[in-house]
Amino acid sequence: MSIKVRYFASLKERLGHAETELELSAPLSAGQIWQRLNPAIPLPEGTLTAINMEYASLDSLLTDGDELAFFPPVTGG
Amino acid sequence: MSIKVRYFASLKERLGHAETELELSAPLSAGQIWQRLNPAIPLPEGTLTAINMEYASLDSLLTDGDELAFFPPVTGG
Amino acid sequence: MQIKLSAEPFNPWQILHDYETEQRQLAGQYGATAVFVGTMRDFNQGDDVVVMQLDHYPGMTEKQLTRIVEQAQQQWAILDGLLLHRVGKIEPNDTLVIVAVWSAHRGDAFDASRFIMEALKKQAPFWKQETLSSGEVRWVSSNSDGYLKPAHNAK
Amino acid sequence: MQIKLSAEPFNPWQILHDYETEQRQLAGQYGATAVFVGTMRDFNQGDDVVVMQLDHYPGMTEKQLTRIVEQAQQQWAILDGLLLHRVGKIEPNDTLVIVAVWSAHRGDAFDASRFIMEALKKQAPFWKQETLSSGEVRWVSSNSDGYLKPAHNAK
Repeated sequence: MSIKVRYFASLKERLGHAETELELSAPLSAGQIWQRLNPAIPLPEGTLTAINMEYASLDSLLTDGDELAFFPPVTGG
Repeated sequence: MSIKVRYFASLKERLGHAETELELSAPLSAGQIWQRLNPAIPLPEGTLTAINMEYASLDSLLTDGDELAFFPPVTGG
Repeated sequence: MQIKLSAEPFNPWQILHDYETEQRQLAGQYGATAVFVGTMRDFNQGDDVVVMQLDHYPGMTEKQLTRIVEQAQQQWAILDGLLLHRVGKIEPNDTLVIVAVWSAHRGDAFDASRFIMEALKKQAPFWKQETLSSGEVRWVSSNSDGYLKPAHNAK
Repeated sequence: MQIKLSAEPFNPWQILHDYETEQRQLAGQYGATAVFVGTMRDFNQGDDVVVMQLDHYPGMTEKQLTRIVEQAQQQWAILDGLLLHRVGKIEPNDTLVIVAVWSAHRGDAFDASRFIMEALKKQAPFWKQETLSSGEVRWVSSNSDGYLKPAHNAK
């Protein structure tokens, strides 16, 4: 099961990369994926999560081919 | 004591004239002036009153040189 | 700050472009511009309208508009404002009014522009007389609450 | 209805003029146009800002903007709308965003344009990075409530 994980803005800078491909043998939630990929870094407070470009909660389970994104509060307009 | 009285929009049309000069020997209120000038026509409901281009009540007393105006509800914008 | 009546048609976007360009001291200061443009429709209350006469009370109209803009300046942090209102003979799709407010932050511009428009509709001495396609000529008796759907009246 | 991102600078009044001119079917239908234009200031939180980078999430940004405009269409009687947002490298006094709504009556245009702007600020994935005159580069951490004076927070 293949998941694409993307980071934006300050989170991308802090982690030093914009995206990662992840192979999973069992379904994980968005929060569990963050922990697996960034075990030393607690998810920063206020971080937003999107699955396939829709806002999602950290409890949401990912399925094959999903695109998961983490990003800081938005500041457009 | 000289007062200028003006009418606008539908009120002007209904009365058939736009303005009148009025000579008074004693102070009258805006409402009393309407009655004196238009004894057969009750002041139409919703009519607005202005003295010297400021909104005023029908009880306001006029003084020499004042401009009194009567007009229907405004419909600009 | 500009408050004006115009007996001639104008293009609202051209006016806004020119005005903003002239206000060089504003450049870099404003983060928000809220604009309302009122335009003559070719229908009203179910009837086709072919032309409109917009009367006003010269002197009082300007005085009331100035007061309304000053009240907005007292209530909100405004950097600049523009209020231009048509008078005289008006054809469908002509611009009736422009209200524009420049401010550092959006809330002030949004609130102030709406306040000015609502106050203008209630207080500024203008009167519309419509000529319908049937030939009938009628005075518009009052302004609506501003919503198409009655459901919004309750808001 | 047009929803677009632009990596190039644009003149908001020219855009609005051109868009309205193209929508010939709207002529005579709309009585109200409410517009918000967001512009880059040369200061923020007390610091001079010399340039800004506006990042976004290609695909998701457009998706969220489209949803927001659709929600506005469901809530208010809108005839047409325009939403144009800058991305990329931005200089002071550049336009960041235009939101324009055309409707028959003013309340619908006012409400819908403000709804779209507030929703965009909260939901659309854009991120601002400012370069200050000191050379410092910083991410803007969150949007303000939109008022200069804290007193308005209570409203």
